[in-house]
Order: sequence, then structure tokens, then C-alpha cells
Amino acid sequence: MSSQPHTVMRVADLVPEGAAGVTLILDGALDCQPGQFIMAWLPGIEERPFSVMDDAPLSLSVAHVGPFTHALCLLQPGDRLWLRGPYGHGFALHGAHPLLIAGGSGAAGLTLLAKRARPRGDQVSVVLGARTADLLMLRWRYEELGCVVAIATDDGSCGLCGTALDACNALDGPQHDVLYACGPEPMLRAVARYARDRALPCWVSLERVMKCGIGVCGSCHCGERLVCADGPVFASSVLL
Amino acid sequence: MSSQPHTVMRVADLVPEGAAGVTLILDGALDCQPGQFIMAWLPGIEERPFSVMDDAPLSLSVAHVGPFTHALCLLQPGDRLWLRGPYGHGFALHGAHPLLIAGGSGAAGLTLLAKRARPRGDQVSVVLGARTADLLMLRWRYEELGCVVAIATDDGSCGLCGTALDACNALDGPQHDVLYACGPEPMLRAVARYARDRALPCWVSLERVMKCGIGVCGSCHCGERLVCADGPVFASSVLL
Amino acid sequence: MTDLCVELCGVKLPTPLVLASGIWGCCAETLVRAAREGAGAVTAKSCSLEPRVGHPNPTVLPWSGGLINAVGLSNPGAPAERDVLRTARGELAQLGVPLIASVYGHSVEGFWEAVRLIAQAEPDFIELNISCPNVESEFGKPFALDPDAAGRVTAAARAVYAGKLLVKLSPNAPEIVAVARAVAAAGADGLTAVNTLGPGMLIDVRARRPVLANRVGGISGPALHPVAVRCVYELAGALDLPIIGTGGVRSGEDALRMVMAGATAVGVGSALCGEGIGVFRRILNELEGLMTEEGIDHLADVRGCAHV
Amino acid sequence: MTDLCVELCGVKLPTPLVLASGIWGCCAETLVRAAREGAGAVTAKSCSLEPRVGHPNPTVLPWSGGLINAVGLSNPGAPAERDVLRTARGELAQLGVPLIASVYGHSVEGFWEAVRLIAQAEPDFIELNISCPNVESEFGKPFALDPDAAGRVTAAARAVYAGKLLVKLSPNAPEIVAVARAVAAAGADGLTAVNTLGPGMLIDVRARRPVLANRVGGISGPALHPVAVRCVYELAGALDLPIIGTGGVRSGEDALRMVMAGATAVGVGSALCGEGIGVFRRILNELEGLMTEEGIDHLADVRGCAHV
Ligand SMILES: Cc1cc2nc3c(=O)[nH]c(=O)nc-3n(C[C@H](O)[C@H](O)[C@H](O)COP(=O)(O)OP(=O)(O)OC[C@H]3O[C@@H](n4cnc5c(N)ncnc54)[C@H](O)[C@@H]3O)c2cc1C
Ligand SMILES: Cc1cc2nc3c(=O)[nH]c(=O)nc-3n(C[C@H](O)[C@H](O)[C@H](O)COP(=O)(O)OP(=O)(O)OC[C@H]3O[C@@H](n4cnc5c(N)ncnc54)[C@H](O)[C@@H]3O)c2cc1C
Ligand SMILES: Cc1cc2nc3c(=O)[nH]c(=O)nc-3n(C[C@H](O)[C@H](O)[C@H](O)COP(=O)(O)O)c2cc1C
Ligand SMILES: Cc1cc2nc3c(=O)[nH]c(=O)nc-3n(C[C@H](O)[C@H](O)[C@H](O)COP(=O)(O)O)c2cc1C
Ligand code: FES
Ligand code: FES
Repeated sequence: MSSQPHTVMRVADLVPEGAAGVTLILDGALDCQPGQFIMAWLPGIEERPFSVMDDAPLSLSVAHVGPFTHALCLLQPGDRLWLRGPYGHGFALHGAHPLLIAGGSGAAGLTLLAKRARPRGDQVSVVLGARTADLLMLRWRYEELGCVVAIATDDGSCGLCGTALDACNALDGPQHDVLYACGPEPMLRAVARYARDRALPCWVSLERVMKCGIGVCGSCHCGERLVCADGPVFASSVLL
Repeated sequence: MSSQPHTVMRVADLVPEGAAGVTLILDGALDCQPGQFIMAWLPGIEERPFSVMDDAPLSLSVAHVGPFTHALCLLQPGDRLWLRGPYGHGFALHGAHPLLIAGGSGAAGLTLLAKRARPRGDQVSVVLGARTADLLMLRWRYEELGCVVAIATDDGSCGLCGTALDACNALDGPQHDVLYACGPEPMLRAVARYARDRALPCWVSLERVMKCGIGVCGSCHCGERLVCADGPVFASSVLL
Repeated sequence: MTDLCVELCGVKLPTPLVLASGIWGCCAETLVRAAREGAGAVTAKSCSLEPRVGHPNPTVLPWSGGLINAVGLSNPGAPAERDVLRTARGELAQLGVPLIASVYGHSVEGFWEAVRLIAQAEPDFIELNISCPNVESEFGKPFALDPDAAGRVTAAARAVYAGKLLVKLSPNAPEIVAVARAVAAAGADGLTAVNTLGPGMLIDVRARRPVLANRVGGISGPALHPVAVRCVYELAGALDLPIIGTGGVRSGEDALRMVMAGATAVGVGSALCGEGIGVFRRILNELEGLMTEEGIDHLADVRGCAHV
Repeated sequence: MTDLCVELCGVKLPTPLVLASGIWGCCAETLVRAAREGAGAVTAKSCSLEPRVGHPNPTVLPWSGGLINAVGLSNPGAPAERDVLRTARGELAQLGVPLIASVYGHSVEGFWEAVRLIAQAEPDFIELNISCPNVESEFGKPFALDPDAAGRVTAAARAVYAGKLLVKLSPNAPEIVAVARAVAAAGADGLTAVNTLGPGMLIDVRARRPVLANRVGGISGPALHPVAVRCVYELAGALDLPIIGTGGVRSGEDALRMVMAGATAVGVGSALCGEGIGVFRRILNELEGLMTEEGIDHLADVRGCAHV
């Protein structure tokens, strides 16, 4: 470790993500597991956690929700971004027919899992949920990775009109033998119940306000667990 | 590196070295090059540099010259010794017929070289010099290693009556193609001249008062060189 | 048979390791988990009378020597913290693990008002954090740098709290022993030594600016360890108060070193970074192994033995 | 084109790296070699009026955060040092590398007498080491902890020395800026920031005692770096004096960080441990590479740029 905690990379390319935000493709790679996250720093602004959407090249998908994500969305090719990580415990691959369930920017937390499943020949299905069609994120990426993609929007502007869980129920793919979910906590709770009812193994990725990202400050606690150090990926039973 | 700079070992065995001192055989090993040294600490007493006489088990040969070496000579099997190192740049093996020339406790600085030369099949000759027979050190070790050993004592009480260099001149072994020397500086200077006159490559190991042993404090300087960091082994030309 | 129990100001700790303030345990559940994972006492995050948001990120950063932080004492304020502590205390009592509340104030009055409220939660100890270097730009030099100021704060807390009172000292005090004498005279029952060092600063040369939002922050972890050990050694040599030796402890050997310097118990904070809460069990295992090797039955037998 | 020259108090240094006092260069030959290997200025070991043997071993130890030392200011005394400096100065002048003499005293009188003698060697600078923490048991707290004491020593030296006067500050001063103002007012031309941290203590748990013969010692190397950077940043923000930023520099990035904090030149000491004198060339290469990458032509262009 150098005395400088951050690595700096440049934005190599941008992929617009409709009204939701942007995917930043950086000019470096990062060795990490699916589901791990990094702390992204913009000097003079803030430092915040983001899932590793892709590892090589390192890519982040950002949903614009406030000042920091706004600043990220304004980055242009050539601009710099400072990072530390990867941190946390990610997803391990189980089963042969995983179903990934993502809500909003949660889509960024599962792409790398799909990428890792691919060389194993797993048949990966994905449900992407969002409020409206133009808030959907990363559909292109899951399609690029050869996943079967189902969509659900609250207003029916794309795919099924309903929740991501409604779309799961409607799915007629292979019999899924494991679930992975990332997104708003109410959705994760619903997925956890769904998994329990069907006796399916299920892992979820949680979000909490993070300061250190390395299990020291305690700000990301969720009951007796720290999301950054014990998670962000947990067995879905923690939500039941 | 732990925050504790020293490793601790116990004396496993002792070999008396006549009136000169003792060889301490410790209960651990140390990965090092021939000619490197360690700093040996006796808590509450002092810390001083010693050549690694053998690496596995780590062994030190101590000539009793003052308070610290006195304390070392009093150690019994089971007693502890604290060490840090190995430090410095040691000898590299050159040629096929090395001649090792040692004066007094300098014998400890060349044994490991003889040990390393052995599996290469090199024919190693050794000249051991001392003031009197009972001040000779490590003859047993060189013999154990299969070296051809010649002896010189100032008073003729063992081997040739004269200096180590006289013994070199008297040697009728194979044609030596490289010289290594360790011992009092006047002897080293004489060896350096001998090597120059015969155009033989020659390396010598120097001693200076050491504090840090790691090239920081400057106490071991020899001209523009630091013995602990640049040496203790130098091409003999530094003495000419 | 090695026995890891220690007694701190007459209170029994099942292990000598104390979760340091501001680390990991920001809510009742995490404090309790630390106790289950091997902490012999747990310290809550410092709280002040009023809630504090703390500094923006970056607030805590890893560097080659450990951590640097300027969290800025974010906390929910004493009334809310009192409830957290009450909950924690109930569960901790069942585990036999004492609870140390931590109080911070930017004035003597702030301290005593917060202590008064926190005392209502009946923690086993109250620790006065007079040594936080990360709010200097707001509140000036920490009280812990000055014997008089430190004594005044301690006396004020003592006046409203009859329980066990610890005072947390700073490694940056030019005369740490003088500060300790002052807080001892003012009624402290024990010392926690030490809080973070410095402050220090990281600058990112590509960003061309300090990395912490607060610019400067306190240094903890391995870089602090030898200074913390020296502080504990000086304090134990000069005073009779029990000490929680804190600073850069990350192994059983480090913990034993603190005890040999004179500590009664040993704080663990930054070592949780990366390794997580399992660090307590590992350190305890290492400590027990080392004690067996060195023929030490009780830590009390070697406390302060490095004073030769 | 990157240019590594810097100007310190009007004196040109061919590179920004300064060999720190007490490291490596204890005689004329080693000082000259440091200059040949890339040091832009070299500092001699601190000398006092009378010769000093220093402490017994162990005096300097490596630990995970760098070094800890209590050499105890061993030196041959000012008259003998004067001759060493004269020899060194002649050869250094040919290389265009300025010589910094370092003077230590345990009283104001000791300082000025030693300065008077050392001045006769006509070094390019005299640095007053008022910040050595390793002789405290003999002489009490270093002058550098107290603005008044620091000012008095500086004024005394100024009275007998018309050349460039540097004062070496301590990272342990609670108010380093106040100390700097005092020495500036007393006539210092520049500052060296900083000397070693702490003191700290290593205890060997198997030996059950402190490892340094002096028990405590000053901490240098990586563990000191963030504190040194903060000191330089504070000083550069408050005063106009040029600074040799010293403490834990072991890479081009560290050196650039010091400059961005506000340093004019950059001291290198503990980084020689293990790596040897080649460390200067490596740091210079790294610095040049980093400057090219970041589009920095002259260090002066980024000096203090981290003050945002
Ligand atoms: C493990 C993890 C992975 C994440 N991955 C992604 C991702 O891939 N893409 C993405 O767009 N977002 C992701 N987020 C969420 C992202 O960090 C927040 O959206 C971002 O911090 C909001 O900052 P802001 O200034 O734009 O908004 P703000 O106005 O500051 O906050 C908006 C919301 O973000 C959350 N938030 C605020 N501060 C923090 C903080 N310090 N840490 C975490 N959340 C905070 C709160 O819920 C808050 O209501 C992730 C969060 C976590 C914890
Ligand atoms: C690289 C190196 C390897 C050595 N290897 C051996 C060895 O294998 N066996 C052996 O018997 N001796 C060895 N020595 C010498 C040994 O270190 C000294 O004999 C020892 O320090 C003397 O300590 P004392 O207290 O017994 O004697 P003292 O009375 O303190 O000194 C006797 C002599 O030892 C030398 N000496 C004193 N202090 C130091 C010091 N700090 N560092 C080095 N030398 C010092 C001086 O020449 C002095 O005159 C080696 C020295 C060096 C530098
Ligand atoms: C992120 C962080 C937050 C801290 N918060 C507090 C605090 O609120 N109150 C306090 O007294 N000490 C606080 N400290 C200091 C620690 O309790 C401890 O004294 C210090 O970190 C040294 O121990 P360590 O090296 O084991 O971490 C904090 C330290 C860190 C790293
Ligand atoms: C072994 C050693 C000896 C030192 N001797 C002196 C000295 O004589 N005078 C002085 O002003 N500083 C002395 N110092 C302090 C250094 O000059 C320097 O200020 C400090 O080590 C921080 O820099 P570094 O981290 O690059 O080593 C010494 C440091 C060490 C490690
Ligand atoms: S963000 Fe600090 S503990 Fe998780
Ligand atoms: S013994 Fe310190 S430099 Fe060689």
C-alpha cells in the first residue's frame, strides 16, 4: 500500500443510461469478485461507494440521485476519477440456472456475476425493474453477456407493468436454482420472501451510508452486521 | 516485518574454540549469503555484529575480546539470543579453486562460503591464521566441509610459524584462481597486495564499529563506503 | 493454565481486549456482537450533548501505516445515545462484558451536561474523550494537551458522575504524565492511552489537495503503536491508575507488549480494518499461545514488567 | 522539459533532495558521495560543542513503520567537526552541492559557541537542531516544543552567524506554527520540518524490556510521513520562510507531496535503510517521471498548490 490510498483512472468512454444516469468506462482494470464495491472520490466533492459494474475495463454505472452522482454524471472522457478498493465480500456462483433480479441502479451490482457465470456455461436470466422505461439501466450490458432479460416497469412503459417480482413470477425460462438480487430494500425483502417460499438459495446485496468502506467507522451497520465488511452481499435470510 | 525487530533463538549446542571463544549453534535457521552478518542482541547488555558462521542451524563463532563477547561466551544451551538480519552484501562464488584466508575470528566469515562451494565440486583450500594454536578457530568446521586446511601461527605452536600469508605462499595445492579473506585489516591489506601481484581476483570482508547495521547511522564508514550496507564484502582493491 | 481475565478499576473483564471508541460499535447490536466475538469490554462511540453530523467524506482512509480519520465526532447526541447504551447494557451484562460509554464536549459545561445524561444509562464506565484531534478547526486544541484544562473537565464530570471514570489521553501531549496527574487529582479512576496521533495529512499528488475533507486527521494503527507504548510506559511508571493501553495493537504480541508496558487492558481499534470483528478471536488466540510459550499464567503477573 | 533545480534561501540546489542530518553522512567522504549520488544538498550529522559518545546499542532499529533511533547525538565535537566540514565543503563546492552543517546544544550558550566554531568552516547553511527527542533524559524537553526557547536559541545563533540559518522543528510541538514564528522573528532564514516523532518505544515481549538502550527513541520513516506533511502544510500556510520538508519520504510521489504541501526542498533520511545511497537516484527518476506525467515543468510551479 502506498501512502496514497487512491488509484486514479481516466474516463475512457461513456454509455448514457437514459434518464437514470451514465455508465463510466475507465481506462484501467481492477481485480475483484462480483458484488464487491469501490469508493469513488472526486477531489473537493465527496467519496461514495459504487458497485463494480465491470472489472476489465473497470466500469461504474451511476444513477443520478444527488450532488455526488450528479458530478459523476458530468464527467467527460479524459476526466479523472479516484478510487480505492475493491472492498467487501461479493457473490459466489452457485447452481447452474441463476436468476438475477435488479432494481434501478442495482443492475450495476449483478453484471459481473453474469460475466463470471458465462464461461461456466450457466444459463443466466435477469429481471430488470425500474419505475419507467427511461430509468432502466444496463439492459445493453446483460444482453451483450447473452443473458435472457425480462423487464418490469411500474408504469408499463417497458416490459411487464409491475414489479421485478411480478416479472419473476411471469418468467418461463429454465427452472432457476439460485437467486441473486440487488436494488431497493423493499424489493430485496420481497425477493427474500419469494426465495424462502420456494426454498431457493438466495443472496442479496445491501446498501447503507458508508464512510470508511473498510469495517471501521460503523456507519453502515445493519443490525449487528456491517454492510461494507460483512457484506454487502448476504444470504437473503438476513432480511426475513 | 513485525513491530518487534528481533527474532529470538535458543542456544542448542556449544563448540568450544580453545582460548579464542566459542561457537554457538542455535535452534533455528536463517536464509542468507556467505559473508552476511547479523546483529546479535543480549537484552540489557549490547547489540553487536557477527558473521553467520552457518545458516542451518544458524551458528555464530565468537572470539572473546570484550564485555559483549564475554557475555556471549557465557551462554549455555537453552539460553536465548536475539537477532536481526541478515544484513549486508556477501561473497559470490567465482572460480573453481578458491583459497580462503582467515585470521582469528575472521574464520567465521568464510565457512559458509566453503559450504556453498562444496556442492559445486570446487576444491576449497583454507589458510587459518592465529597468534597461537589455542586461538585458532573453526578448524573442525573447515575439515568437516572437506577443505584442505593449512595453519599458520605467530609462534609456530601449530602449523607454519608465520603469518597466514606466509602459509599461502607455502601452499602447494591446485593453482588457486580466486581469493577470499576475512580477518584483521593488516592481514587483509597484505592479502590484497598478494592478489594484485598475482593478478588474482580477491574479495575481503571488512569490520567497522556498527550501530544500525542497515546503512543509516554512518558509523561504519570506510572512506566513502558504509561497511554494513555497501559491504561488508568488497573487492580487495578498496584496500590498496 | 493461562487465564485471560483482567480487572479494571475493580470491574472484571472476561478478556483483556477492549473495543476502542468510534470503531465498529456505533449501535447496540454491533457493540454486543463485538462482545460475543471476544472483546472483554466495549466502548461506544463518543457522543456529545447535541447531535453532530460529522465531516463529509473522505473521513477515514487506509494508508501504509494504518488509518487516518477525521470523522468529526458524528453522533446522535447524548439523549439518543443514552437509549442506545441502555439497550446495549442489558445484553452486555448477560455476556459479562462491561460497557464503556464515551463522552465528548467542546466545553467543560458541554462535558458535564453530556456526562449527566449518559450516566442515566448506567454504563460500567464513562470515558471522557478529551483528546480528539479532528475537530480542532472547530473547537481549538484538545483539552488533553494541557494539564489544567484536562483536570477541569475531569473534575466537572466527577461532580455529576459517581461511577467509574476513565479519561482518554492524547499521544500529542508534550507532557502526558502531567496531564495524567491532573486528571488523577481531579478524580479519574483510570486512563485510556491513547487517542489518535498527529494530526496528519495525506495529499494526493494528482488531485493536488489533501484527501480528507477535513484536510487533517488523527493517525491510528501500526504507525501509532510505538508512541502509544511509550505513553503507557511513562504513565504506568509515574502513576498508580489502571490503563487501557490503546494504539496500533493488531496481534497477541502487541497486546502483551502493552501489558508489559503497564496496561491493565488493551484497546483494539484500527486492527478491525480489513480483517473485521474476527480480529478479537485471533489476537486472543495469539496472546494465549504466547503466554503459554513464555510461561505466563496471568497478565497481572507481567503487567509493567518492562520497567527494568 | 522538467527541471529539478530548486532555490533554497537564494542558494541553488541541483536537485530538490537533501540528505537529512544524522543519516549516512558522518564524514566528509560519505557526504560527498551522497552529493554524487543525487542529493541536491547534504546535511552533516549534528554536532555539539563537546564530543559525545552517544548511547550504547541498540541505537537504531527497523520496525514495520520505519526506524526508531536513539543514537544520542554521538559526534566528535565542534572543533573536530569543523575540520570535517571544511574538507567536505571543498569537494561539494566542485559538485555545486551546498553543505548544511547541523548544530546541537543543550543550552543556549552551548548552541552559540558551537555555531561560532562551525561557522568558521563556512558551510552554505547552518541548521539548528533544536528538536532531538533522544537526549531528553539528559537535557529535558527539546527547545523546539516551546516558542520562547526556540526563539532564544535562534537569536543566539543569529548573533554569531551571518550566513543562512535554518532551524529544525519538531513534529511533537503542540503549536509548530507558533514555534516557527518565534524562530522567524529571531532571524531564521528557513525551516527544516521535521525531526523525529514521539518519542516511541519498542518492547521485546520475550526479553520483557525496551529494546533501545535508551528505552525511547525518535520515529522516522513512513510512520512519520503524514505528520510531517501536515507540519509542512501548516508552516507554509502561515509563514513565508522556505522549508526543507523532511519525514518519511521514500518515493518521487512522497517528494512531490512535500512540495505541494509547501516545501522548497525535500529531506531524505530513513529511506536509505536497506536500499542504500541509490535511493536518491531512484526518487529523482520517479519524481521526474511523475512531473512529466502531470505536466509540471518546475517544482516551484506546484509549491504549496495543495492549499486549496
Ligand atoms: C455497496 C454500495 C454500492 C453502490 N453501488 C451503486 C452503483 O453501482 N450505482 C449507483 O448509482 N449507486 C450505487 N450506490 C449508491 C450510491 O453510493 C449513492 O447513490 C450515492 O452515494 C448518492 O450520493 P449523492 O451525493 O448523489 O446523493 P445524496 O443526496 O448524498 O444521497 C442520496 C441517497 O444516497 C444514499 N447515500 C448518501 N450518502 C451515502 C453514503 N455515504 N454511502 C452510501 N449511500 C449514501 C442515501 O440513501 C441517500 O438518501 C451504492 C451504495 C452502496 C452502499
Ligand atoms: C561485519 C562484522 C562481522 C563480525 N563477525 C564476527 C564474528 O563472526 N565473530 C566475532 O567474534 N566477532 C565478529 N565481529 C566483531 C565483533 O562485533 C566485536 O568483536 C564485538 O562487537 C566486540 O564487543 P565486546 O563488547 O566484546 O568488545 P569491546 O571491548 O566493546 O570492543 C572490542 C573491539 O570490538 C570492536 N567493536 C566495538 N564495538 C563494535 C561495534 N559496535 N561493532 C563492531 N565492532 C565493534 C572494536 O574493534 C573494539 O576495539 C564482527 C564485526 C563486524 C563488523
Ligand atoms: C475511524 C475512527 C474513529 C474514532 N472515533 C473515536 C471516538 O469517537 N472517540 C474516541 O475516543 N476515539 C476515537 N477514535 C480513536 C480510537 O478509539 C483509538 O484510540 C485509536 O484509533 C488508536 O487505537 P488503534 O490504533 O487500535 O485504532 C477513533 C479512531 C478511528 C480510526
Ligand atoms: C539514525 C538517525 C539519526 C539521526 N540523527 C539526527 C541528527 O543528528 N540531527 C538531526 O537534526 N536529525 C537527526 N535525525 C533525524 C533526521 O534528520 C530526519 O529529520 C528524520 O529522520 C525524519 O526524516 P526521515 O523519515 O526521512 O528519516 C536522525 C534520524 C535517524 C533515523
Ligand atoms: S462504512 Fe465504515 S464500517 Fe462500513
Ligand atoms: S552501522 Fe549504521 S550505517 Fe553501517
